[in-house]
Parts: sequence; structure tokens; C-alpha cells
Amino acid sequence: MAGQSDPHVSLFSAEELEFMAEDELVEIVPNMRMEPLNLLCGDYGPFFPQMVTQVPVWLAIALKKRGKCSIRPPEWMSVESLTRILESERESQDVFQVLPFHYVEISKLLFDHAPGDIPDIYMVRSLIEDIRDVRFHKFETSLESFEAARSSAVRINNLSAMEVNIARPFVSRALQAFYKHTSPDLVPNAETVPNRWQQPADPGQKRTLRKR
Amino acid sequence: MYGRKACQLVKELTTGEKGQLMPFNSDLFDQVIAECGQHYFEIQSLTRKMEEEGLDIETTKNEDHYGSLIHHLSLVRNKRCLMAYLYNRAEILRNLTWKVGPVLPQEIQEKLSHLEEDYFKKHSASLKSYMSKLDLDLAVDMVPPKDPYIQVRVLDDIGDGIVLSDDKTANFAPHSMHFLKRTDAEQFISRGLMEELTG
Amino acid sequence: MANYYDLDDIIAEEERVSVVFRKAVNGVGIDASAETDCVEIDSKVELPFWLAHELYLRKVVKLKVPTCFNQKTRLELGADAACVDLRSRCPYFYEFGCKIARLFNSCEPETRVEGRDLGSFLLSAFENRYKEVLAKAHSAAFAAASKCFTLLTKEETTMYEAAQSSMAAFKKWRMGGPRFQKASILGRKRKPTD
Amino acid sequence: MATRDGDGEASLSRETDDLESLISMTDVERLKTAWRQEKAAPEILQFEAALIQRVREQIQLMEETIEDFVENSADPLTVSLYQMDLDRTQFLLRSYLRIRLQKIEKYMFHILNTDELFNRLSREEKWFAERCSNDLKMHLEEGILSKLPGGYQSILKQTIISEETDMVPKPQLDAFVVCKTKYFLGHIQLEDINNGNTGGGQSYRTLEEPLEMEPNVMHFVRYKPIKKFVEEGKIELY
Repeated sequence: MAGQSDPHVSLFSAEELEFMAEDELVEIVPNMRMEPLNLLCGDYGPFFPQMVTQVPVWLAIALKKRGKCSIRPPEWMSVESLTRILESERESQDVFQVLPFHYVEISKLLFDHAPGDIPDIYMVRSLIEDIRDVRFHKFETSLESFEAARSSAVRINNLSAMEVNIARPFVSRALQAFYKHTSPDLVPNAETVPNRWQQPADPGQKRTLRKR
Repeated sequence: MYGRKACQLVKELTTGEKGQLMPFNSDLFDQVIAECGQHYFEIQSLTRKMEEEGLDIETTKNEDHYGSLIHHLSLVRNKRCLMAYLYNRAEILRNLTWKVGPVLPQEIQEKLSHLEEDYFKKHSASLKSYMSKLDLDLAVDMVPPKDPYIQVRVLDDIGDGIVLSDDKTANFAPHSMHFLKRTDAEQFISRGLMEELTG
Repeated sequence: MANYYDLDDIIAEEERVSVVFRKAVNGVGIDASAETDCVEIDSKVELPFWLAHELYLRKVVKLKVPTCFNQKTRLELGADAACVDLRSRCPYFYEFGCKIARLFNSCEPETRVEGRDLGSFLLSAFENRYKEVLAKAHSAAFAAASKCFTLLTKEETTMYEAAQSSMAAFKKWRMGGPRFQKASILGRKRKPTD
Repeated sequence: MATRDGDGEASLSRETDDLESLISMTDVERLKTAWRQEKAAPEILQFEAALIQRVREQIQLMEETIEDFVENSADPLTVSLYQMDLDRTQFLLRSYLRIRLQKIEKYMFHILNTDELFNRLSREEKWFAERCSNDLKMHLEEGILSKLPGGYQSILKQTIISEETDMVPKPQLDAFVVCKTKYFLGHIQLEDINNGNTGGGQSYRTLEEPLEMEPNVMHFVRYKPIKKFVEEGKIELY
């Protein structure tokens, strides 16, 4: 089944990540009056015409689909903010910019269901795609210079949920293989695996994916 | 070489398309079982020979001892291959329970041994009793929900008079389109009897 | 210790190794060149790893480093790791190599000499090739990728497929479409009855 | 992660703001966390008995509320929104229970042989694990073991002289997981010192610097060294 997670492919299916992202809050402007909703996932409303209120993304989309509200795209989804992020993303080979953990899913949901509510939608969409591509490329490059991966722990700061999930099957297999290949019953001679703890840190090179 | 057939059996599981089940190879399976008996026979006759020569079979390390060691190791190897064959197929069968429900489609059933069919039935029954103990159907909601209703098209002759969860009956003629409760449609789709329409 | 039911582990242990018998053996049919069911001392025989391994531990045989880990392969891997066709040499290059290395390291020093650096050799081979696998998995055009694909060992192929399929799943989600689909174990060819 | 309510395992070290966020968390949020943890952990975790019971009660209540709505012909929009909220919770509950069952199916022999793991199961899961392993045992015995010579018929040991249960599949604790913590965790020992993971145990891995985990920074880490933090709810898996 498409949305069902297969343990051999990836931990979470993209649909499951989307499901988690749908709980993030977003602002809507209702065009109707409605009593508060006392839902299992929390209390929302009351709803009055033209009164901005916060609801989970899934609820926003359900109302939008029925023509009951417009959705206010989050601040980071503006052309200015995304342009800034893309520039910084391109400037640094090491650092990932801070974006919402579910930025890929949320932006797709809003593109699909509320295109009319997003100003400069074409620009916004292509900026987000560029950002995603730059980040993924950066992540791949950092994986290639990954000899430091002889380690049991790798920092992956600021990667988003979708990015982590795409990278996970490969990275966790590679790390596990590295771990296995450095096992002392395979490489008994201590000199062959230098103790990186005592090695002077290379100040000239700071990697995105450094060993911790 | 010893263990060759056993390994062939195991290799069969890894060939073919991913996620597809191959027909149970009872021919090769039985041959490997017979080989196990043969190895055991050899172990016994070598041991008997040593006993007849008045040797202590616990401590003597002569050519007969090493002979029986090799037969022992081959038997252990054959056992591992046989077990892996059945065990991994059983795992596929258990996953099937989740995917197509408790009734096996004909095309799958043809590929199983009688024991496997039995095992599938028993396992589905265990799963079913667990769910009824819990009073919760775990075979639906395999995918995160969106809207409660989805649009589907009937692909195969399902028949009429199918009772849905709201106690209404529906007539699913081939090619007909329906607006169904997501959880009602789910099993039909994964069994290939309906398809979801989007857009 | 590997999973008893692990298919790849089982198949990897079927790889052949050359051994020389240190003891005579009676009542077995493993030496094709022998006319009787005996194996003489000093006979050279090819055995599957699962058998050679146990006999080696019991000092019944001497073991030679299999040819796929010999000097020639090492030189080639040293020159251009990514281009070496490891699959045709041994599809279970790393798994098999690890098993051999572990065996040599666990036993008496005299045999250690030969295989002593096998472990670090495997590590550097993996390190050098893994980048290529990664680069190709996500970017290469299909034709180029499938050519490189034929050179990969089982472990590398699994990694490659892992990278590809997670990317493919993401792209599929981005495209949208039905969320519910037919179980993949059921054949795709079956046509609806008219 | 939510503390296991009801078993008196309140952690005193939690900071006040965590406590506050813990109190304001809905049970659905807690269920979502439990679901995510269970999905990401290689082995089966403690069954969240109290939480699951509360969620099931809430689900039932909500089902009744929706029925009332329908009977009193409430606004169809409101009804469908409540229905969607209910559906989402139902999915989490079912998926949570399903992942656990699938883990039990995969490692049933190991779970039954290990008290610590067996005790993590709910009453129904225990029943299922036993029944499930009997089914499989019988299948393997009828198919193979009964046809093998004596001394080779065990389902746990390769031969009668094997010292350990060398046939039993166990979860891969060396697997790498993605995780982060809300706390500052210093000195996470990355090597398995106490229970040397090497077969021979003659040599140990060169020691690595212990891991220091800063709050809210994501890591790829081998599961084994952080296992106990996951169980204590100090590290969350993603």
C-alpha cells in the first residue's frame, strides 16, 4: 500500500510524516460562525467571520475544502523569508538554516489545498524546491566526505523530518557497515584505527556532518 | 558437495521479484530432508565402526571421527537452510495477513504447501482472536486518514449484497463507481478488487 | 552473531575456500579427485565456508586466503576503488571477508600473518566505494546507474537500493495520487473480468 | 516522552517547564509520541497501558458524542470535523498496536525467552505472543524438525550440544536511530564495555570520546548506547 510504511524501505512513509505535520498549527480566517470544537487533539474555536484563529493544518484544510475559511500561510513561506534562507543556504557549505521541522510537508499541503491563499505562489513554490534541492545536495556532499563516520554518533543539526527520512535508509546502513567493519575482532591492531579522540581537531575544516 | 541442494533452496527465496512468493519447492525440500537422514546414517555407521574397534568415541580423534564430524556439520547446515526456508516463508505469510486479510487469494494459495496453508489459517485466527479480545479491528487504517469517504471504482466482480459498516448493502458491479467509507474500501483495494480514484 | 535465519548470511557462507587437510578423514564424499570416500593428509580441496570454518577451528584443515582478497584485487582497489567489479569476484565480498578476517584473528598466530590486515583492507575498500554508491544512487541517469550497478556487491546493492527507493517514495508522494493501492505481493497482471 | 502514568515513576529531575508542557499535553499527543517511539525503536518498548486505556475511553466518548450529533441533526460540517479528529486518533491507536504486534511476530521466541521483554507486553499481547509462537513452533516441527534425527530437533539450538539458544532471532540493537533530547546529556558511553559485543571478547574497541548531547540537536546514534535513555524517556526517537 502506498502510504503504509515498509520497514525495509524507510521508517516512516511520506504519508505518515504528512500526518504528523497536519498537527502543526496554522492561522485561518473563517468566513462563518461556529461553536468551539472540543476535539480529542485539543480545543479550537469559537469561529467568527474575519477573526483570525489558530487550528491544526488538517482542520484548516478541511474547512478550506468546504469553502469556510482562507488559510494564512506561515511567515516563513513568504518570498522575502525564503529568498533569505536560500541565499544563506547557498553561502554556507556546513550549516543548514533553521526551517520548520515539517516545512516540506506543510508547504506541499498548502500548495495542494490553498493555492489561492499564498501570495506569489509560483515564486514561493520554486524557492522551496530550490531550498530543498540545495539542502539535499549539501547533505549528500557532506556524506561523501564521511570518513569521520567511524563513529557511533553523527550530528545532523537542523535537518527536517522529510530530509531525515529520505536519508535514513542509506545513512543508517552505511553507519552500521562502518561500525561493523571497525569491530575489534576484524581490525585487532589498534594502530589501524586511530583514536580520533586524541587527534588534534582540524581547525580549517568544519563539516556539516562532523563526528559529533 | 554437501549442503549444495540446501543452499539452492535458500537461494530460491532471494531470486524472483522482490516481495513475490515463489511456489513451495517440495521436491528439493524433500531431497534435503532425505540428505539429513543420510548424514545421520553415516554418523552412526562411523561411530559403530569405532565402537567395534574398541575405541573410546568421546576421545578418539581418528579419520572416522573426523568423517562423522563432517557429516554432523553438514546436517547442521542442512537444518539451517531448511529452517530458513520455512521460517522466511512463514514471515511472508504473516505479512500477508496484514495485507490481504484472512482469506488467501487463489494465486497465492497455489504457491503454498498444505502445512503453510494450515499455518496461515491458524495465524490469522490468532490475530483475529487478539483483535476480538481488544474489540478493535486492526486490519483497517493501514494508511493515515484523510477524508472519511473516498471515491472508488470496482475492478472485479465482487458480487452484490455486500454489507458495509453502516449496515447498508451495496451492489458492486464491475466498473461501477462508489463513494465509500475509507475503512470499508481499504481491504477491497489491497486485494485488487477496487481502485481509488483521485483528482 | 548473525541471525540464524538470515538468507544473505547463509548464502555468504556457501562461498568456497581452498583448504589443505592436516588430518585424514574417512567416510566422506567431499574430495572430487579422490577415488575412495577418504581424504588423505595434505589433500587440497575446495570447501564451502561453513564447513571449512568449523574444520579450521578444530585444526583439521589449513586455510588459504580466498583469491578475491588477494594482492591483485587489493592493488586494483587501491588504484580506482569504484571501478572494480567486485560482484563477479564475490557477491558477498564484505560479509565473506569479515568472516574470514574474524577467523584468522581468532586463531593461532602462524596463520594470522596472511590475513592479518584483511579487516582494515575491507574497511578502506568499503569507505572508498560507498561514496560512489551514494553519488550514483541519487543522481546518476538510469543507464549510467545500471552499469555501475553490475559492479556492486550485495551489501552495496542493498545500500544503493535503500537510497533509491526512499527517494522514489518521496517523489511519488510529492506527485500525489491514490493513497490506497493493491498489495504488492499480488501479481500486477491479473485483468479485471469483464 | 510521557511518563508512564500510574506506575509511580515520576522523574524528579524534570524541569518545571517540562512539567508544565507535560500537563498541557493531550493524551493524543502522548499517543503520537509513543507511536513514533515504538516505530523507531528496534526492540519492543513498554506498553503504555494507562495511556491506551484513557485514549480508548476518550474514543468511545467521542463516538457517542458523534452519534448524538447525528441523532439531533447537528450541523453536518461540525459532525464531519469531529469524525476526522476521531479518525486520526483511531489511526494512531491502531497503528501503535499494530507495530507492536509486528514486532512480537518477528521476535516472538526471543520475547518469550526474555522476562524483561515479555513483561513489557499488555495482557492481550502476552496471550498473542504465546499463541503465535505455538503456531510457528508447530509449523516448523511438523514441516522439518520431526523429520530430523534425534539431537537435531530443537527449535532453539542448532544441535543438542549447542551452548546457547543460537537459533533465536533477536532485534538488531546495533542499528542506528535518529534521536534528540530535551535535556543536556553528558557522558553517553558509546562502546559496549560491560557486555562486550565481540564474540571472542579478546580486544575492545578503541575508546571514543563519550557523547555529549545538547538539547534539541538531532543525531544518528547506535541504539544500544542510548537504549536506557529512550526507556527513561530522556531521549526521543524520530
